[in-house]
Amino acid sequence: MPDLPDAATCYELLARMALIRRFEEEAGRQYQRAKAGGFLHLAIGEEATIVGTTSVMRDEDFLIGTYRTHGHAIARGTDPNRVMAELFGRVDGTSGGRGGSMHIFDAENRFMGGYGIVGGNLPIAAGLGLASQYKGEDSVTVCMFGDGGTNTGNFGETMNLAALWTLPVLFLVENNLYGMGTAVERHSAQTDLSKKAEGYGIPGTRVDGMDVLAVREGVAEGIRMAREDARPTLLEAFTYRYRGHSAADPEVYREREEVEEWQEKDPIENFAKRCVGAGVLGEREVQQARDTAEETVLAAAEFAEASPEPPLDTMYESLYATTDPSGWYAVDERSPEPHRGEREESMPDTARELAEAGAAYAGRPEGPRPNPALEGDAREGTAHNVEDSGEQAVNAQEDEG
Amino acid sequence: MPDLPDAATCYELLARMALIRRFEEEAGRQYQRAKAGGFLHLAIGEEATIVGTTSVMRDEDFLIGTYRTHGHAIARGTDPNRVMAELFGRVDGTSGGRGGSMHIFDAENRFMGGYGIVGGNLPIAAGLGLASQYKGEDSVTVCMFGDGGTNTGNFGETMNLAALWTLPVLFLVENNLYGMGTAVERHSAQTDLSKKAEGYGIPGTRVDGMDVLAVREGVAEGIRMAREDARPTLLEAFTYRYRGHSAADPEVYREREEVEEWQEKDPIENFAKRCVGAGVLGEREVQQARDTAEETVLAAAEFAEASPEPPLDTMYESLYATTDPSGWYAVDERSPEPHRGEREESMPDTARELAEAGAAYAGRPEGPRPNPALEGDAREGTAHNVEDSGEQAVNAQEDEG
Amino acid sequence: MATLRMREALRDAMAEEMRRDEAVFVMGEDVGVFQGAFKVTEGLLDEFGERRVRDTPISENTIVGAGVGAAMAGLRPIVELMTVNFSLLALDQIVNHAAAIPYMFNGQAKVPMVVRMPGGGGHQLGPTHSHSFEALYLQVPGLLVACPSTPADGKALLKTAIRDDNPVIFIEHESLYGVRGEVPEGDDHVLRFGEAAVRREGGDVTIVGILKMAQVAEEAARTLSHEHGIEAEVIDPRTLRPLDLDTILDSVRKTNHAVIVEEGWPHGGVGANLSTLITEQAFDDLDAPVQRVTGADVHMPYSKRLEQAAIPHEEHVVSAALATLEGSI
Amino acid sequence: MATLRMREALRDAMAEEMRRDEAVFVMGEDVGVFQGAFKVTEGLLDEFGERRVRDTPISENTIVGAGVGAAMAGLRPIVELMTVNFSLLALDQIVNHAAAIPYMFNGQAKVPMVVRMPGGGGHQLGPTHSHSFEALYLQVPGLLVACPSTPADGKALLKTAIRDDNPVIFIEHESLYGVRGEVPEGDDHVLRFGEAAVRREGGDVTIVGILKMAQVAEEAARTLSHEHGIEAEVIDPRTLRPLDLDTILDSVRKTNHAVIVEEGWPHGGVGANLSTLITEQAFDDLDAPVQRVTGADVHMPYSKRLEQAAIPHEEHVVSAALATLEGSI
Ligand SMILES: Cc1ncc(C[n+]2csc(CCOP(=O)(O)OP(=O)(O)O)c2C)c(N)n1
Ligand SMILES: Cc1ncc(C[n+]2csc(CCOP(=O)(O)OP(=O)(O)O)c2C)c(N)n1
Ligand SMILES: [Mg+2]
Ligand SMILES: [Mg+2]
Repeated sequence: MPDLPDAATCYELLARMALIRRFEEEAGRQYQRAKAGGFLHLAIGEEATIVGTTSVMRDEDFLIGTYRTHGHAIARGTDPNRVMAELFGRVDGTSGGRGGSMHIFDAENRFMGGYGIVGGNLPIAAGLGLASQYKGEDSVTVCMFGDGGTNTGNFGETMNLAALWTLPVLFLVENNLYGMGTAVERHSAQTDLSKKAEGYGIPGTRVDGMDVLAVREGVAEGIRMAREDARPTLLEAFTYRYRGHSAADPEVYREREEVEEWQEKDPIENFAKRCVGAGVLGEREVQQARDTAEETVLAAAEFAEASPEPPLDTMYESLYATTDPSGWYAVDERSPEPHRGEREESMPDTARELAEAGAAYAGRPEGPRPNPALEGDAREGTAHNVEDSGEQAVNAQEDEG
Repeated sequence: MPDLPDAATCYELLARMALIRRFEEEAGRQYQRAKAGGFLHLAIGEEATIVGTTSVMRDEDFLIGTYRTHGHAIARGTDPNRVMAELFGRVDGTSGGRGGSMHIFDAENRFMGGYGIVGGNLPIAAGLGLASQYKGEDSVTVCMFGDGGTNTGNFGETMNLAALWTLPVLFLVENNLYGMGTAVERHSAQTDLSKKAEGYGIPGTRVDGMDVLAVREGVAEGIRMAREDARPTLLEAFTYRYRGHSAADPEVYREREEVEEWQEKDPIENFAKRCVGAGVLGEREVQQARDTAEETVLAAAEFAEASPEPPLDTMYESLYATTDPSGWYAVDERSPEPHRGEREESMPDTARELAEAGAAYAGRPEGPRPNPALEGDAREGTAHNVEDSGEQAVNAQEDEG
Repeated sequence: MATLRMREALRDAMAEEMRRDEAVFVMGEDVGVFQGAFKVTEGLLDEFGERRVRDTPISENTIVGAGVGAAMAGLRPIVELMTVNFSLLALDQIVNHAAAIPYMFNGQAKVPMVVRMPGGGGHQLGPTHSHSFEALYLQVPGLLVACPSTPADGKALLKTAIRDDNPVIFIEHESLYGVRGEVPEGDDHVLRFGEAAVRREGGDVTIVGILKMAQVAEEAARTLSHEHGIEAEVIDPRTLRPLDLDTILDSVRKTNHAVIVEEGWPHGGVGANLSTLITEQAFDDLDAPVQRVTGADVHMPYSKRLEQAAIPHEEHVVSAALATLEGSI
Repeated sequence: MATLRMREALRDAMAEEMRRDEAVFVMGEDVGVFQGAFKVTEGLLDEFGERRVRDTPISENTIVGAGVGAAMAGLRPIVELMTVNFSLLALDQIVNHAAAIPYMFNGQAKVPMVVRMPGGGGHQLGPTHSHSFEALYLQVPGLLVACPSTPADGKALLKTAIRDDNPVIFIEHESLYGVRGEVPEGDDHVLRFGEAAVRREGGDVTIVGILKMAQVAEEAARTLSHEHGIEAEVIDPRTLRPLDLDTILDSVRKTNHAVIVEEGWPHGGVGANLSTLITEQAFDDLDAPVQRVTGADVHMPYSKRLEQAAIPHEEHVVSAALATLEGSI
């Protein structure tokens, strides 16, 4: 077990983890209130892996992840207000409400997304690494992805390219034992995922992803190898998501006991205990970390609530970066507009009603949000999933149908 | 070095290799005569890998390969007449002239193609293996692909799936040291390709692909593991293509000396010498193998020449398998026919002229085929490649342009 | 007749065909233990076991490719891609393999495979998770393309697809899974591909809609009738390959006006294809150009207002119909 | 003016831009040592070295994705996919990443990448190697799509593409690489996207053709003039996104007849899209439905006769023009 660092560092690690935990809980609650829509993938339980990683990255390093990255952005320094506003789909969101939970992005803090396609971030990470190498900069890219992501074609292709070109990238598998409802041993023949890229010339190691210090150590070494030796490596962090895959997962694929077992390893509880036990932090400071998290997150929810919805006439903004000074049209605006909903005054009532109600209610704007069941993040009576936030819409229509 | 088998087997191995060699030479010649078109990828030099493999397969086993598989089909039992007719694009071709050199197929002999997309055959091999397993049949699939193919996303995905589902498939890398003009060490970080799937749980071994007996041994063991132990494995056979990647490759990426070095290892010469040296075959039998090959191949060229071109009104045949007895139209034939070339009488003159001349001459029907240079399979003055059989067309148009 | 949800109708289709034919099996991500991302495969694992209901790794190209190989060797795979969005990763196997193989091997091999996948927008899933790719798939020769809008059609078309010897792209709409409808009972109720459904008769304007937009078209027709005294004929082609152009043309010859509604992108969409076919075949019968209503030409925004503004609604269809009729009635 | 082949013009465009901007580099399969599968990158490795001319493994999705990442970090990659046929393997990175990223991250990231790839038929490359995918790419918002038919356009458009901050799909035609043409000299000759070229003026019928079919359209126009006394106006849109619809519409308003020629598949093709746009905008100016000439609705057969029969030729265009004019002249 790695030694505890100095008090300030311990506090910082604890505070970040607490903030992410609290942020995710609040995100789940706001999802239940239908303030956040779409899919909501929470990283509760995985905070040590996230914070351990970012805590040893430099400002100029790049971080890139998956669709479960509210915490990653926050750990990287993104304002929680803006992450929450993104979940609310508001103009002050990290992507102005365009991307949503799965597509968080923060160029300023070099959090390079947030990608909805499993494995889609791997080649992009190689490209970020290539850019650093090409420009002779010593920035490193950390690419985080799930156990399920190791089965994608991109995994093999990218491992080979990174090894061949000695790209300064650390690949980090957040092995939370499941890809959606499929346990690792049911989706990967090789269950020691750290070995999975060895055939491509990428050595791997494993760390306890529930121990923020172990993660720090492992990631620091991986970053060092990338930065100093130009050697890409693979790091597997064992972790666990306490919640379902996304907000409406009935979790038929795992036992209550397994979840409870892992809850004993709670990365925040245990780290706090250790810090206090070692006298590095006092109970008061632990409480302060929690209180600050609480305040920050409540403020974020308020901020998000107050942020306006994106105006309809911004529909086509940023679709193209028009650089030609004399300005031709990228979207041909002289073609008949077969879609007619981009002006406020012309937004049809149906659309307006559905939008007001939240997309999850498409079809039944007046209905109440079903009561939260299962740890407050799955919805009663759905017994449906996850990849199916449309479930509510669907249930609503059933009533009509 | 494995022991020599009985005389009949030795003769059979030798005769098959000689036949394939002679067939490929003739294919190259016919390509120069513009009888064969498109791309022509010859396997000259790789005969031991091909014949060693098929010689230990059962009739009910499946073989699947790449775009360099004239020899594979012949080794599997396909009539050389029909392979040559395919190269000529004639009705008696293995695919009725539809597929060409890259898409040879012979259902009867369980040669399952012939695929133009690098790596495209790997998942299909998994599916063939799955079918055997599903039906409880003990047939095995042998999937052959190039060193370059190990870099495709399909490679990783398929290795994992095969290992996970314990599919009865032997994956065989024909490592001829180059993917087109890119040497193995310039395209794969891991140059011991037999190890490349270890991370996925697929063990690998290497054999000398220039030694038909070594290949036999390696493949026999791989097939045994697939058949008896339901264990997919990876076998890497070192081999070499004496000709260019395809027929017009100037081979700027390798030295003459390297080619000559490998020519010393000629799989046919050396095997013949060994058989004669050991007294298993006589010089006369060796000559007989060559003579039979010569006859067979010349007959194949004649057969192909005599076979008719596919009639234009077969254009849409086999596009759909219509099983509905009352017969609806799969292609909507009531839509206006924006293309009007499917009836003999309506084939336009331009098309007719271009077709008569051979596609390689598109644009200059009257021009002569450039003289063969470089071992008779690259074309003078192209200094162009391979993926560019269009070069001639292009050169022709330059004259006009 | 039973009243079923779309997802149940689809599941029943699969279950019935699996009972009927041992060669039929299902594979895809989370189709088994998880019971399907959208619960369409619910219960299948229990009834048919792991051999015939196969959870796969996240490997889209290889899952489809394995389906191709299995189909070539005599099985009848139903491959579920979790959503149509991920099918881009499998497009090489779909186009260059599944669709091409029967033709390029001159009929020596068949690929009796169904690739099922849901798509469409409306649930704030954002840019990477809301695609409508019907227009992409209808382009490809060798494929059949089905896109049912009712549980009855869903069940019957899926049964046909499973029995068919061609590779079938079977596109479902995420918003339709919970929709209830009457479904004819009996194992042998199938529906021929290439037969459009006339959902509503009318003499003033022809409205063609697919998937969710078939419903939107019907709603628009009701509004047109109640509020504008206009009688629209509503047609759901149900399959885009083969396409029942005759039924559409017959209607247009009667109404002289047409509107096409789709959720996909405007450029090169289903609407553009249909509009062209109609215009080519019935130019002299058209009193006005065919009108299209499509999704906005953007990657679907997450914001619920932007998203709803990017998806066609009843009102869009009503105004398109009024626009095309302007001056004619 | 210099006389250059298309492949030389394209190479010069890359070389000039690489000299001008250190951020520009080329990567792809066999672009370096092998000098490019079609020799378009010939000489670049010698001049710019391995850092800027990068041979890659056969990993289409990852090559494009690495381009996306590099572009996001400030470089300007030119990714060569050996042929358009293999781009199906990279479609996820093209559509869900390159095209979507600027929009879904609200302009925080740009993807100034060019994906160059040749396509088309005519050289007996058979079913998997002869695709025309223009219609697939023009559908996708966020992409620009160029398809030059002359060396001058090739060079100027490629330079524009490299300087542009959007992801550009740059489709070349294998049969055009050797075609010679006059190319303006000077580093700064670029060509704005979205400006069609009127190749020939005429008042009787408008013929629109892209890539190789722009040439075929010109040949047809000559025949129409010589043999039928019909003067066709020939337009090459040069870019499909943005599309210069105005130039086409102006012409159609004058000629009242239009023919679109493309090599791709008929269903949902470039022609279907253009035909719809023209009909929607100029319905009252059309004396007859827009005619399309397209490739046959099959996977390209290898046989030279079948292949030639599956590709549009001058004669097809002439008869389509005559058909649309029937009774009008
Ligand atoms: C290419 C692709 N296929 C399928 C999906 C649907 N999907 C979303 S998350 C997920 C599971 C991923 O598991 P893992 O990589 O372990 O990450 P985790 O969710 O556990 O963090 C799947 C299958 C997707 N988004 N992209
Ligand atoms: C997916 C894909 N990318 C690129 C190509 C073009 N190509 C054809 S053969 C080839 C090299 C393949 O090398 P290897 O796998 O080693 O096989 P070999 O030709 O040496 O037998 C390439 C890049 C292709 N056909 N398919
Ligand atoms: Mg996981
Ligand atoms: Mg090779």
